[in-house]
Amino acid sequence: MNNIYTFDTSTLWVALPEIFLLSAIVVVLLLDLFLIKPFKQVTYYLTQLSLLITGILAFNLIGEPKTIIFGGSFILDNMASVFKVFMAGSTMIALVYTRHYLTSHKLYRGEYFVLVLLSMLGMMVMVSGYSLLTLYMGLEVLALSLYTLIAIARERAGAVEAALKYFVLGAIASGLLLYGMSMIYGISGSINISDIAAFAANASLASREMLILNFGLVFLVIGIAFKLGAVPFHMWVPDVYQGAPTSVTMFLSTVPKIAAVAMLVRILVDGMGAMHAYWSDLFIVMALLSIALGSVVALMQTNIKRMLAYSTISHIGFIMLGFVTGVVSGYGAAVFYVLVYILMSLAAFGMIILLNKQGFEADNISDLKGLSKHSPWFALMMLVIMLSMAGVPPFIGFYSKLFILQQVISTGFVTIAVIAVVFAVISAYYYLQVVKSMYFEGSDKNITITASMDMKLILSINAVLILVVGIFPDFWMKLSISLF
Amino acid sequence: MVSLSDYLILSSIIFCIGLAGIFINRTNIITLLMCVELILVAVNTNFIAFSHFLGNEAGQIFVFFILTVAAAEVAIGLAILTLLFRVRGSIDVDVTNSLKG
Amino acid sequence: MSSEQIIFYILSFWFIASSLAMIFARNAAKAVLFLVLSFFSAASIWILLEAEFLAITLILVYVGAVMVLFLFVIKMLNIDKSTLRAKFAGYLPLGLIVALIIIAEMTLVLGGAQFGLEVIPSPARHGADYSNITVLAMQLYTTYVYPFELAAVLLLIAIIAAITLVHKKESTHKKQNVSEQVNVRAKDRVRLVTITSPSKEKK
Amino acid sequence: MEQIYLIIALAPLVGAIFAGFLGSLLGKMATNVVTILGVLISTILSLYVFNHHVLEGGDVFNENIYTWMQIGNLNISVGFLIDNLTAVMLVIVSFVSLMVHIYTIGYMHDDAGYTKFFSYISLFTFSMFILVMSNNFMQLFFGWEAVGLVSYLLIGFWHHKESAVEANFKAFLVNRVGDFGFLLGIALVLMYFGSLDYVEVFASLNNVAGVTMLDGASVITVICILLFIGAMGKSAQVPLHVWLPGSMEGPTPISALIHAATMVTAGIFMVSRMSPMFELSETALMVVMVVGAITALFMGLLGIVQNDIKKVVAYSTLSQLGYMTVALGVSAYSAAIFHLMTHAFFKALLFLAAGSVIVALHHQQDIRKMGGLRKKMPITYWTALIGTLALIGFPGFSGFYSKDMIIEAVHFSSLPFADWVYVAVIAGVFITAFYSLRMFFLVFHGESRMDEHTQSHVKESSMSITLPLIALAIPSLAIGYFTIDPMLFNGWLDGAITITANHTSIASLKQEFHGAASMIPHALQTLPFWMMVAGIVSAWVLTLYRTQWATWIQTKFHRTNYVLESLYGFDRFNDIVFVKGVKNLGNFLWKVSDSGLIDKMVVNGSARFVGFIGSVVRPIQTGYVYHYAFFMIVSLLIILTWVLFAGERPLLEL
Amino acid sequence: MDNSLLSLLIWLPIFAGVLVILIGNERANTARWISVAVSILVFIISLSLYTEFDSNTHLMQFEEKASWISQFNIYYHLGVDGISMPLIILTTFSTILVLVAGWEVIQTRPAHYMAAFLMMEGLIIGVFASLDAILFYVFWEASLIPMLLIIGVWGGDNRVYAAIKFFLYTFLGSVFMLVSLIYMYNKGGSFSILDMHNLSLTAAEQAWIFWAFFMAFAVKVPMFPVHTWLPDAHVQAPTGGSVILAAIMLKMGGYGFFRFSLPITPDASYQFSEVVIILSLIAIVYIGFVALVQRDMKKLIAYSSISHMGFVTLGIFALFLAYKPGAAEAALLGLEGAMVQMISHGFISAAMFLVVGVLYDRLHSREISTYGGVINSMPKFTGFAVLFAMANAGLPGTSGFVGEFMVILGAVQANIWYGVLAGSTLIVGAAYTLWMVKRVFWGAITNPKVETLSDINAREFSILAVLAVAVVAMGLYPQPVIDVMQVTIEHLLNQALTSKL
Repeated sequence: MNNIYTFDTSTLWVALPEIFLLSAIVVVLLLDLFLIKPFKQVTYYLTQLSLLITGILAFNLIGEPKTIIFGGSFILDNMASVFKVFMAGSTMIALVYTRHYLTSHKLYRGEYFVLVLLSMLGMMVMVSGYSLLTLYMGLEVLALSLYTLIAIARERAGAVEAALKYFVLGAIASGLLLYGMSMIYGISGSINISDIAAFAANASLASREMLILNFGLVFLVIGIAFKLGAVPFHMWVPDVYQGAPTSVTMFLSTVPKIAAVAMLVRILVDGMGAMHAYWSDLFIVMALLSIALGSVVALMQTNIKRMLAYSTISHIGFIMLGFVTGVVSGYGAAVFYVLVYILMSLAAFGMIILLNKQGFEADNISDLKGLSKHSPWFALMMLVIMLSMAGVPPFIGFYSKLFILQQVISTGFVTIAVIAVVFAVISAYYYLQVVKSMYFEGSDKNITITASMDMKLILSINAVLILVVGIFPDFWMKLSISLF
Repeated sequence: MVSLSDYLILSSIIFCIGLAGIFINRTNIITLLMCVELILVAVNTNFIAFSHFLGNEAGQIFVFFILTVAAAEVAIGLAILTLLFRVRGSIDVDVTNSLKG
Repeated sequence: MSSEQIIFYILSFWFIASSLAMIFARNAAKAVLFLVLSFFSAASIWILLEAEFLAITLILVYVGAVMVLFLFVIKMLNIDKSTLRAKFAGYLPLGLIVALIIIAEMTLVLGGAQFGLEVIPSPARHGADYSNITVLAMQLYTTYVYPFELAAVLLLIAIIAAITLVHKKESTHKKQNVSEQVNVRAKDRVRLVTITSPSKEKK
Repeated sequence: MEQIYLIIALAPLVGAIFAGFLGSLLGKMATNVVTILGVLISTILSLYVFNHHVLEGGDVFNENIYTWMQIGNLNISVGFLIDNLTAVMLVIVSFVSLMVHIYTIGYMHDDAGYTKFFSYISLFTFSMFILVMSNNFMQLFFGWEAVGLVSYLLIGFWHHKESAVEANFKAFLVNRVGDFGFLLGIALVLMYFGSLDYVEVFASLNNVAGVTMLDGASVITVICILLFIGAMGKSAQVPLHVWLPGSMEGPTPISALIHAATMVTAGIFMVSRMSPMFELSETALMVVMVVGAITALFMGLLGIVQNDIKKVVAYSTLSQLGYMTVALGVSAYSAAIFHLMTHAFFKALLFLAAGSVIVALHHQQDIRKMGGLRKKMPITYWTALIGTLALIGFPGFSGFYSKDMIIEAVHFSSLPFADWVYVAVIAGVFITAFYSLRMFFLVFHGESRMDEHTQSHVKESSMSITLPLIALAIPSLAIGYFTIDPMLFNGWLDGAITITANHTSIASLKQEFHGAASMIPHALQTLPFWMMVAGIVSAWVLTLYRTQWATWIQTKFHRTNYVLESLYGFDRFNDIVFVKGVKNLGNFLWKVSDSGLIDKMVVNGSARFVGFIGSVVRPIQTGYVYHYAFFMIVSLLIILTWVLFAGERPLLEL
Repeated sequence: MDNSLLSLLIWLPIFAGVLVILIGNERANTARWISVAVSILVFIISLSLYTEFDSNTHLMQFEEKASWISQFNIYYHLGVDGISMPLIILTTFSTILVLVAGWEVIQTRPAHYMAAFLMMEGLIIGVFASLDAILFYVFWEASLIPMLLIIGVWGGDNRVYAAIKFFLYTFLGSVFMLVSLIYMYNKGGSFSILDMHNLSLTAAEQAWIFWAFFMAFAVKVPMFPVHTWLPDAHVQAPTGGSVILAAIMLKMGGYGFFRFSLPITPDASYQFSEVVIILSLIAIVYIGFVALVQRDMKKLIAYSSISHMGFVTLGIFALFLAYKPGAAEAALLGLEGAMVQMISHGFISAAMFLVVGVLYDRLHSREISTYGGVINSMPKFTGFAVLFAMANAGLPGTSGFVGEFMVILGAVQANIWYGVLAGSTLIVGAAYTLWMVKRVFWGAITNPKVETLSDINAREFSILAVLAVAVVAMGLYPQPVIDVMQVTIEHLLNQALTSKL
């Protein structure tokens, strides 16, 4: 019996990015304790360096054959590696914006960076998780770090309230997810995705196994939907986006979506792929509800963060549509959409941060008034971002929608595509509100941009990418499909 | 003999009590945290029952980790709660609705 | 009805009853104590299921540590005063209905047809030589070493979080900054201001 | 020859462009030299062409200049069809135009828009040439509208006058109503004949003759009536006549050239040109005849109550156009053209004479404030007398021959209602004589009713004004006598006009005709002559002999007078029905339908609806965490129930 | 010319636009000179499309093809035929006018203004030159962006409403087109427009696709009842914006019918042709009446644009009823009339909006009642105005006549009553145009400010003169324009008449 329980250290290199990151976290954490004030910036640079190296390590693993280690808990495949690279990259960009925010809001603390790294670790675990347990653990690592990050602006009632809501609802969602996992475990007898996949593939229709699998599936889908922020499990999204410090909102709205999608892929596609017909029905409903509610309610918002929250819900709906298709290229479309969404969302929140002044959140749409006069370049960038989010060509947001729609239509869901595009038009209205504020309305307030050069540079590159990738999207589309 | 079904139904009842507790309870947030604990215990019971009937320890291992996570969660939850008390002077659920719409 | 069943039903009753008592308790401290009672019942049921290690852990970790933490916070924040639930009655029936329907549906799914003894017979009891702890430990440090490490990370996060969020730094007391005092220069202390008299300016 | 035709058409255009763009730079002298030269060249060449075609019997010229448009097998070109009809028209147009050009030098001498005016009238001449020389419908329509444009510009020439601006707008619009029919007619021609070229259309008339459309209406009839609607607009037939009196707001030379001599006769010309087609439809001919008769009679009646010198002439123009139309209706196309020609001369003469008076009296146009001008303006007096006599058809004058022929042709017609029309045209003679002489007497005879200041300044107009008067008086006097024979009976227009055998008016006339000279004694025994005499006498009585009788008649027959003075209520009708009605309709469509229903309700309404949904959904996000939890759990319940019991594959059955 | 002529036409103005933005508003004059120079250069280059055009073939010319998004077989595929080539030249032509017209009028952010128009020029040329559906769609939508900003930034008081309405309206219309394009891609495996022409579709599919296209194109044209964005957009837009909107952007809708609806869904087009015709006739008549009572000059012209564009759709869809075997002339008259009408309307509406712009620049009012007797102080200008008004009223000898004439001739052959209703524009069109002319230009001066007006300067004169020449030349000799499109349209007619079922 003992020989079953083995731990083969020779395969550890597969988890090198995670191992490195964890070590780096410890180093950063300890170092930060001993840094005196003038050198506090070192934490930031060290964090960036850690992420960079993590990214490089992950990048090096691209192309490695699919490997499963740690007793089936950990998988290395192209999707995992590519996602990790993207997460590292996105987090780095996010941190560039974050630094500016933290200094201007007196939130600059070493723990912040440690927590970001920890959540990064959690996401990497999720991306590579191949058992229900690791996925859950990764999820919790991520979630607990995020709760803390949100509450880190502890003098702000809004932030604390947001953290609390996220925490309570997140805990419930975890509970539901776990309940589902227990059912899946109970019927299949395993918590490994590969075993579950095999079991689900063999379960016959209308059998007891099918019933329980489905029963568990409902809870799993809900847990995942919560993480994604899909309607009707979206309630936390607007409150948290609005309440959290902008830098955290930016982080929270971007990178974890990759992890959530990865978890979705691991559980539903890899594990329950055989039951696609069952969960895709749920996805259709939730996706359309998300698109609709996200578009319609966002119209009413005056707070740009809250508006972007609803817009995120709407985007999530599109991402879910990609999974409705049940074909590899559809999943690819969803992944492409996620990557595009992250690029846009980073830039959008980056713009909000850019406009921050000392201790003042420029998070009302009206705060953007007259931006095009004072800073035409960044107004143009924001225009690009907003129109891209609205799905107007030639920006990247259009291609992601195109890809999803093409897949949805090719699977025969023309009606769904039509509903989706109608709401896309409705959603264009609130993006235009931002454009309106920037371009069509004057302001006596003088908007001065105090951000540092690196922030401006990265933000510009970020926004320009939205256009450039929009003009040459081919590579990214192909890459997204190749992950499956 | 007690069937697996009995255990599962028991845990489902506890699970639902936990769920119901969350939304019928607005005295204070600490009760919400306790309800979450209840939910987790229900899930744990599920895992253990399955583990027992399947003769497979993975379920128990899972429970082990859930307990760990829950403990960590409680720590953070209570920390946030304390913060809330500091900024609001109360932890009534009813007053925490500055973010809405 | 076997003795096992009788024990199970009694424990279940206690479990459910104390859980209900917890959610209906008006006093937070009392709720915690009811939860402790629930945990005891749960632990007992787990022992019925031969998960001795986890049952003990539940008592030790939860009742011994987590619940005490709860009580501590309640007392610290002085929030055990029962607050009246203004709209309690309004939500109760709806909540109960929803909960009951979910229970009913779950019962339908999880009922005897799927998990009855005919479908899954009760496994044979382990012998006296069986060590639940050993078995779990063997797996924990081999197959599940990865989540185990993650559990460590998780606890680390909990520590960082608790400190970051709750720990107050400067606000409570003043302290000297020696290096600042040593490195101080005269011009840091005294600022010379040229004051132009208004009468001069007027000309 | 093609070059000659081109030069005829383009010479005035060159003049117009020159005057229009460079006139203000070069000054008045250069402007009128260039434009007059242009028209003079055209006139001379027209005479040459006339000689070539009409007198020497040259071949009909029909060639395209350039392809305007070629679609599939359909060719629409700009080209010339020069036959005798065209040649006659060319001469009339160019001659009158030349006269008016010369006259304008004096008449517009002090006007600020002197060069512009020359540019316009030259442009008009060009357009009229294009119209008459056209060999296809498209070009005809082009000329048709182009003369309309110039007419519009010239009526509103004194643009500071509100009434002038009102009149030109009205003129254009009413003409457009006619053009609407005309264009539809052209479209039908294309549809049924497959071509817009006259010759090709006429060649395939027989193929279309029996075809019907729209539940049995003959295609030819429909086309003819539609084309005639165009003619009604341009030639101011009732009820599309309302613009012509208003057009008198323009300077007098324009009234002479455009609104008397040439443009308004375009309709007559067009119907004559289309004679092969009209001949095939009795119905259409009858409509033409009746409309003409109504115009001739009732518009003449209106002339009686007018006091504006130009308005009187204008109504007489309407009436005379009615005569021509009647002639067309009874298939006496040549008589119509003949009357067109004589009318062009004497009516231009009358207008120019009126203009001469107006200038002399410092733009006083009210005949009640004139009188006794015979002595002071002898040339004007005598020429006006010639014009008036020609107009009323005094034997020997040109108008006599043409009008008499028309009356006789009606007499011989076998169309339904021809008897009534005959009565109408006879009555018309009396009326014409009456109002013409009334005006003549009031202006030139009797006591002067002018104020002192004006009276002292009245003198004969300058050379440039009197010269054209004289030049026009000569043909007014004599051209009828010399051309009646060749024009009506001896083949000047033969090649251009087709008359089917069953329409015998002209043939019967020919039998009756024994030379121009013999018509005069013969006329003395006919009713029209005595009607005319009666008209003259009554005019004399009422204006010179017993002026109080006129007042008595006015009060006694005040209702009739009211009807006449209100111009039969056409204007008021149009004002209420068309102007106000259309405005109300437009406002309704705009305010209620367009911006109310479509824009506010549907478009903005759907936007508001979305917003409304948003505002309804939004409060679900209450901010209370237990609501969120409740929402989640209810959603769980719904999903669970749906998955278990509903959906496509229910897992459990209750 | 080498093979990348079309690319040059598209990208030169776009990059020039970027350059002009970089030059910035501070160096406005440099920006102006560069913009105008580039636009003239682009126009000259575009003329070589005409000179080197082979009008004897319906095949695409000046083709360029390169793989773009291989995932969907999307190509960067450009080419022109007799339908798109004249529209491209119209675009390059109008842009010069607009840029020159905005020379001194636009004082706020002049460089951005110029840049927006340059970029829009490139994008619109892209629309007309695209042979790949997605490329087409990208240009189609992208061209909304500069227009959105032009209206929103440089527009009138209610510009925000108008700009957003414009954007959303057209955006809503076109997303359905996108769905149907994707549908056809999924069916045929190609986004090439030419492949779509040959794609066989069932009757039901055609009907859905037809209406999807219809949504996109009808909004753009705009057809009744989806026209209400136009008056708002036109009224609020700055002069240049109105000009481009009327002269070119509306044509994109008509072009869409030519390029997509007829060849791709011939049977559905046939089936629903009467519906479209009736909507067109409503546009012609109903909108004519609405135009009549407008008090705002721009709104009047905007409505008249709708009415005139009704002829385009009428001409296109009358073909099915007008066509008789062996005699294609009637159908061709309608189709080519529609094309001619589009080009002519491009000149005339541009001219009319510029005329209003000239007045607006001076008195800052678009209300008809503000004016009266303008001829007294601005005789030269009035000359142009009256000419363009006459062209707008469809006077023969101007380009306005040609298209209407052809379409009416075609429509009568489809159904006499169509012709009657369409022909009523002769009256109504003249009524609203000349009534406005009467109230604005003729008469005595009532508003003392009108007296102080100065006549058009050399810059304004030259713009209007160029347009006047174009309007008259095309009216007198339309054959060159028709020559270019003849073969293409005949081919299109065949496509439209060949059932796919």
